[in-house]
Amino acid sequence: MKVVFFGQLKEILGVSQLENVGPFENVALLRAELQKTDENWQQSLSSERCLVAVNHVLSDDSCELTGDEEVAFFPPVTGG
Amino acid sequence: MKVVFFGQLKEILGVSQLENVGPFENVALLRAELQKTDENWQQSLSSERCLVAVNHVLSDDSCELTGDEEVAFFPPVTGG
Amino acid sequence: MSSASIKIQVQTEDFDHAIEYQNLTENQQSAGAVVTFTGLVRDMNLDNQVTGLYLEHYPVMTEKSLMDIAQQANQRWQLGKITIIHRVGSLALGDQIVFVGVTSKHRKSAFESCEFLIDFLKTSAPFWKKETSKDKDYWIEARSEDSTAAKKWG
Amino acid sequence: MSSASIKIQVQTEDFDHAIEYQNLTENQQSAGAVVTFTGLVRDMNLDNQVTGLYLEHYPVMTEKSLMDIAQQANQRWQLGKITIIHRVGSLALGDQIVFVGVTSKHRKSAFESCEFLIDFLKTSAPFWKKETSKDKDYWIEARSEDSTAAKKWG
Repeated sequence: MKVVFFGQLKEILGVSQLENVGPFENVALLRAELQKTDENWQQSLSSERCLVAVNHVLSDDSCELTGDEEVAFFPPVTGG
Repeated sequence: MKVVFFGQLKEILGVSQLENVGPFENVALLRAELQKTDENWQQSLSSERCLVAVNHVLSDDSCELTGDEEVAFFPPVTGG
Repeated sequence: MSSASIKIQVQTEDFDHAIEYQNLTENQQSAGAVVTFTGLVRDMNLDNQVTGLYLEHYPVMTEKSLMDIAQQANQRWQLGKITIIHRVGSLALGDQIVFVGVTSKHRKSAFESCEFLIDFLKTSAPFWKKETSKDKDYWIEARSEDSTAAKKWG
Repeated sequence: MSSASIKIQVQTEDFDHAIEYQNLTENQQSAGAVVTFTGLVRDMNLDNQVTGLYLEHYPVMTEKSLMDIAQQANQRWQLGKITIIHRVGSLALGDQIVFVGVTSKHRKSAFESCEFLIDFLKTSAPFWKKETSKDKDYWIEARSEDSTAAKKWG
């Protein structure tokens, strides 16, 4: 699966997307794996700090994944 | 004082304004006098049926008059 | 404290929505939000097929009451500009009747004040509508929803 | 049952408020009310003297979420037309950021649906603002007022 980052999170992590990640059974497992990268990723990817979208729809940790998804992590939105 | 009528009330009474009316001490006395005209005026000028403005400001029966005022009676407004 | 720039117009001619929007946003660098309301003559009212409208008003009181409503909004909210335009006379189907536009720093006050202005206009500004349908002309009755709407502002 | 005509656009170019208003009112003989909201880049935010704005977004999801918000409004209210336009990229002071316009038979549903649309856009559409002030660039933090505003719609 593909993982993408936006906004300040993208700048903090220093990366905008990761290809061929996983597979993982759900968002929680994917998130936990990404958080293992280092202290920065651990903090920045916490579910209190960022939202997640699966295939362009807002989602959460319980969302199941098959491996073909595009999963996005980003800060609370500030448009409008 | 001058008395003016608007909207449907003007059509029902068949008159748009009366000059040199009164003087009356307050709106209630003016209204009562006008209502004496006939059954039609009696009904149409009742305080439940029409609003009153004194010198272009929404007012009510208790408003005191000196004799120089322009008093308007009209149906509830329907602009906008 | 309250220093919005207020524009009030009562006129028989149509107004240009684009120009009014432009006037509202001009020199308004602190304004983050613009809300406009426009009322149009619509084809159906109650069960009647409307063909047109005649708007009577009480000159002098009309301007005075619109200015009063604008100043009330000006005291309740921090606004940049307030524009109220109301047409009178004969209007056709689809014609613009009324324009209310406000600018404010934040959208909440822009929405609230714009709705407040039209709610109060509808219950306290001396305009009366006579509708024309295929068979007859008739004066519109005041709607109880309108006084309910005005009362919610306390 | 729900049959509003919906227009969604995400673009770098500016939009013309006048054309959007015209499109909204065209062929809308049953519409008695038009409400528009426009968001502008304003000069002050918190304590910062803003000089400009950069808007990032998540392509595909942006359009999808705006369409979803519009369809929610379409189911809650009887609307004629819904237009949402949101700009992305670099914007200057005073620039138009976002346009939300609706037409409806009655003003209450027009006001409510327009505010609903922008309240939900602000909490669920994937846009992120980076403000430029004299000394620095910084990402805007989400405001708790915005999630409160969205929650009031239940």
